[in-house]
Amino acid sequence: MTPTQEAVERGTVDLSALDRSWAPPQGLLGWFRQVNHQNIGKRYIVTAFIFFILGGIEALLMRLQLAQPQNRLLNPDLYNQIFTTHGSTMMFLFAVPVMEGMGVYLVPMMVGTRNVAFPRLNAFGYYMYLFGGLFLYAGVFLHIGPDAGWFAYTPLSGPLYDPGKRTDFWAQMITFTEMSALVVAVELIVTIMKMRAPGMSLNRIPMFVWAMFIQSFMVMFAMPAVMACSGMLLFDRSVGTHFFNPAEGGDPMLWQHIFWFFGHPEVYIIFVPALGMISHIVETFSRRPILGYTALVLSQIATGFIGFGLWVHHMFATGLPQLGESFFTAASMMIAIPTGVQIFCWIATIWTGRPTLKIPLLYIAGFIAIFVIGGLSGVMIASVPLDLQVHDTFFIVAHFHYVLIGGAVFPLLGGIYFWFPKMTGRMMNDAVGTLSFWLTFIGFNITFFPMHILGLHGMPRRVYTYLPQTGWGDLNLLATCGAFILAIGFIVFVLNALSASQNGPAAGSNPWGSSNIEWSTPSPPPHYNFANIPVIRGREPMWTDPEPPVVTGLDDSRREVLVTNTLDAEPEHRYILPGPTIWPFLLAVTTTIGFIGTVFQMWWGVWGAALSFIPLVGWFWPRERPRPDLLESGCGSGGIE
Amino acid sequence: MKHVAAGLCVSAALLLLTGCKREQRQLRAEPAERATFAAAPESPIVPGGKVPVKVEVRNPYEGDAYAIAEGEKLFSSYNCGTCHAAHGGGGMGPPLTSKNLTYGSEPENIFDTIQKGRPKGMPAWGGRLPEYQIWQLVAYVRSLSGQEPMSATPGRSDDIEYKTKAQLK
Amino acid sequence: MTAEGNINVAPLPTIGFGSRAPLWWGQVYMMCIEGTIFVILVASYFFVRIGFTHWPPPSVIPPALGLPTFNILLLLASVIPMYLAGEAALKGERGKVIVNMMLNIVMALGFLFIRLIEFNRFSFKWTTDIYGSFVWIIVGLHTMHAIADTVQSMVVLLIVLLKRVDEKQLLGIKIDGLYWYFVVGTWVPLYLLVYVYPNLQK
Amino acid sequence: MKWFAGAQSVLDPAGPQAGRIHGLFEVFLWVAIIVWVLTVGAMLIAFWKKHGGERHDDTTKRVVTACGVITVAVLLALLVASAVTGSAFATVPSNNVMNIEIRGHQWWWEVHYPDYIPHERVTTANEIHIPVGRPVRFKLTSDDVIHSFWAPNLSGKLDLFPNRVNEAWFEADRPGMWRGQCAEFCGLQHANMAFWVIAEPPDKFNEWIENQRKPGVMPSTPDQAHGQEVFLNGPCVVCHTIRGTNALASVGPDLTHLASRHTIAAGTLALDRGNLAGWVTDAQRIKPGNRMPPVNVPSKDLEPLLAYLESLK
Repeated sequence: MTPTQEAVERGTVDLSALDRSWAPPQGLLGWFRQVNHQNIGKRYIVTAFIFFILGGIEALLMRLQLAQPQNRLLNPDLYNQIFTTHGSTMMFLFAVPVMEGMGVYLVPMMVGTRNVAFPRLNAFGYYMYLFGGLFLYAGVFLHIGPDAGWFAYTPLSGPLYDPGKRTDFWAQMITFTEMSALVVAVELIVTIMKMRAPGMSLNRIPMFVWAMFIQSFMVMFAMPAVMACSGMLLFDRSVGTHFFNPAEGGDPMLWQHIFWFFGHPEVYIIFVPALGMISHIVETFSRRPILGYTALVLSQIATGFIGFGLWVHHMFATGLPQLGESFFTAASMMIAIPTGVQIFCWIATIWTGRPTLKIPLLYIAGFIAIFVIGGLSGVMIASVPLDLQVHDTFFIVAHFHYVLIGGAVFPLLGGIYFWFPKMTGRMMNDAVGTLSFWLTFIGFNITFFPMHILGLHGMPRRVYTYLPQTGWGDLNLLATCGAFILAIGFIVFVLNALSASQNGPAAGSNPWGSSNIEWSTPSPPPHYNFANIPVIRGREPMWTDPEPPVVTGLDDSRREVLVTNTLDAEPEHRYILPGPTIWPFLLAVTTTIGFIGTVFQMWWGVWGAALSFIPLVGWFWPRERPRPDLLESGCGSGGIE
Repeated sequence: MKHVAAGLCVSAALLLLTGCKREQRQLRAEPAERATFAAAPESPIVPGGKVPVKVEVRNPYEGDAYAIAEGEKLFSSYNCGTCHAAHGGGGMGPPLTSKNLTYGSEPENIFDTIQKGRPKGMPAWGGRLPEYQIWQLVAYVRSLSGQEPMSATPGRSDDIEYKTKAQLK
Repeated sequence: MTAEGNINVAPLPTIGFGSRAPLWWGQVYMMCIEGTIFVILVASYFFVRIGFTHWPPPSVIPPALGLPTFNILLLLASVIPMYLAGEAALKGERGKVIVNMMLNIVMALGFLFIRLIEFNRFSFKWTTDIYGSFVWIIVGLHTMHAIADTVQSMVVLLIVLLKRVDEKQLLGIKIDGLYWYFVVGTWVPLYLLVYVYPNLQK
Repeated sequence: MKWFAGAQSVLDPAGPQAGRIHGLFEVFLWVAIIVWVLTVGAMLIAFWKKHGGERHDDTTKRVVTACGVITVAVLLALLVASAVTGSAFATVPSNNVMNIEIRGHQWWWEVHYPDYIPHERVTTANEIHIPVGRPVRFKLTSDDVIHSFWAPNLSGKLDLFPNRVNEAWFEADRPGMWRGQCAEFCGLQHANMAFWVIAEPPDKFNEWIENQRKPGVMPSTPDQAHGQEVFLNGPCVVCHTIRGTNALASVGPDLTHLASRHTIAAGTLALDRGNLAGWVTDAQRIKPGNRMPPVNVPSKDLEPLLAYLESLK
């Protein structure tokens, strides 16, 4: 059905047709066939928060164990499994996936298109993430939880010192989650490059989109490292290769280098998207365009680059040559510069704007207060002599919780509060929101600030107990109390979100009076995001250009989107996206069978691959009506090239 | 999310079958296993052949990955390697990598061999080692000849003694 | 809603080729990822190699050059039919597509067969020492890629044979070719590393 | 074991390295406090100042740029300070150095004093005696996994790797007892892998080392003699050495001068008869997973055994 010429001119569309072609399938089977970025994105976020709760429970158990000296609540074996699982969960199953979830949900809407570039890959990525997480936790509940720390240094994680399948489960979980991270990275990059609404040239891209763009590139070059080394570890443990075996010329340092080459960028992979959210929240509630857009973008890019240049500062205590160390000290301090610039820009924006202290902005205030402490303790441990004293102590534990919770979780909660109306069409409760913020903020500082002092008083990290004579008892008890306040704060937030999603007051399309186009579509957005793809004519379209011209002539009867060019987002061609399909799910299942099998017997890799062949063919088998004209005349493509 | 729950149950069940026994880590041996063991009868010496008499003695650590690893550490700590060579390759003493050892390869036979000693140089460790450590050694020795489950046996050792980088250079 | 400034995209084609196609970019980035894995393996190889005075360790004999050299030539040659197939696809010449794809697949299978012989001829296993571990993982990983893309080519060919092809498959042929170029391209430096370098060291 | 809060602290330096690092820390700390106050202060003002009026974005941008420049300058200064401190004790002083070799085990520290002729080579465990005012060079290596050697009051930490020797050195500038602990997660009993550094005036140190060089004392009472019997015929000899007897194994700590130490079980328990008894009979209750098996000593033999062990001054 092609709309009439005059309809096309006026941009009126057949909404029912649009709805028919974009509606996700319903029912249980339908759930497994959905490929809309809204559904997948929400799934990522919800699943990530479930893992966040599990990781939180583990954290509370650890705090209880340490609440008093020589506590016998957990035995050392259990404690080691719990802190390893806590770290791995928070890094691999919460922080990265939740940021990807926000990206998958928001990016297509923010760049003004109807889905991500590769919807089926997107679904596949989610299932891989889900199965990886379930796999790890199946192990944990069966007493096969990893117990070598979340960076699993060899030889402690090697075949002799960590017998059984614990570390294999951990390493394979990494393969799962990194696979999902990588496919999300690729599809987001392509979406941002090729599917922006007409007129959204590079200098008009929203800050969060920039952040996800940079983050995705970091994922692309960091994650392969961890996949490589976890794979090598698996081979060492199961088929007897010697990558990390000093006896045969391997080297434990090799593990540390490769792992931290991933591990340090990982921190910024988590942190950069948060920076993007902050910019939107600050802009909206200061009610003025963000100050220093270019500076912010450039500092984020700089962060992305420098992030790869300082992994060695995790290894100062291994006895590396002096010169190398001082180089990495310099690099590690350098990374403070772009971050500082961004904080200055935000404060300046608030300063020169007309700020209203709504709750998202409250979270950003909390972010600045906490994150600056984390950043400054980061500058301390960038210095080799200081690091040699506090490395692997509770000072470090305090530092990275200030950076990660302060730097990523606070903005994330603010961001969720901010985009919640868009996702659900309802507002969260402000009074409860304020309560949860203060509980979280106070609880957080009571929990983690004392840890600085504990570290300076010599308490190493990853100890399951300590002697009463050390005098560490009181501060540990304090931290434990704080941990519970913090937990209550998070619970209140979750309850607030749950109740609001059921019976919160309805939100208009743009409750905060924000500036970006995702606020031009109704809340919650229709499956197709926009009835008409808007044409972008400024950086704050909702403020400068509320009634923009639109793109017309996209075929409503199928999942058609517009592909534009990278620099200036000028229309290039229409592009038909695949609809609902079961194959990504089936492929994830067969891959999972292969992966889990290889933990016990390497040949399962082959069986898994063979099994995966079927869903792969199903995936790539053409579904659109064949075009007889093409291969005879060749006009279909001749016209394009 | 009931499908998710279902998925969890399935994988859990699956892993229970493979997981539990292999993954036990008994940090504190039962009092019974601390005393040295003296019940297994002297087995007739049948060179090469298997032992006809089977006594019902089970190795509590059969297929226990942690015990096998502990056994490997004890093997090098107690210098078993000086006669049997590192990883039981065989030297002054017989190799332990064969499926039929001179004095029998059943757990109880190996236990006897370690505990009571054998002619031509195998010392009796009975008075020296607690029972559970001998059983750990038994588990390790059997793993050398692939008589312990693959999934419980490490792919290789992390032993750094027997071949150093210097020798590789 | 105002009409002026509206952009009517109805006249635009429903497919783009080369750098216009999202799929093309997707493939490029996937190749970046796999490339990074290879780079990290090679970097680790040299990181470990620094610890040795003699490389490969005296205990191992480096693999002979003859067969692998023939094999890499075969691999390089297989690029030609792949390229022709792509061109034919753009021109819409179904026959040529089929012939060239078949030719490419045959060469790929030949390559894989010889690769199998190479594996059997290695004088060391991955368990021998660190050198063996690295050679096996590098060659193994590359073989995996080669197999994957050969299978992909077969599927594409199957589709061309069985179905009246539409634009997506034309693109598919190009993408498949792109990936094959990657498989070939990565092998050149890896070949130098695995086969030539150790022989130079001797 | 007395209350030792502060005996394992970065903030109470007892040697030149720790002293300089502590000084550096205070510099960083003050910078951090100032920066934090300024930033958060600016933010608060930004929230609660009177808003409105026309904006001067260009002036604001200049201010932001200025802040950026200041940041760079401050970081540069800190970088220099850190580099200077680092290089100050990068090289081991050449003259009058004492050598100590430390070998990390799961989960205890083996200590050698190689400067003495081989057959009197001093070997002890979990307790490092050093003379005040004399630099000590440590050769660190590990027997199994990675450990990290850290005595905060004296100096920063350095890792112990299998198959590799790392060199560290420090010096105590006043007599005293300081505690150190393994700082790299090394498995089940990582938490209970501590050691004591005991700095003494040179003469007292020499006294100590002279005593350590002697073989273990012979039993002086029939009770102790019986204890020695039990020791030498029991499982103990499989792992432990007492020089002067035929117990020569090196799996566990050298017990030649056990009674001269302050703690057992790697700084976990004070050395007294009760703890010793508990450790000998059921070490797994105290440090689950450690390598000391529980030993069933008949009650009639236990007391003599303990008496003998306690006599090993």
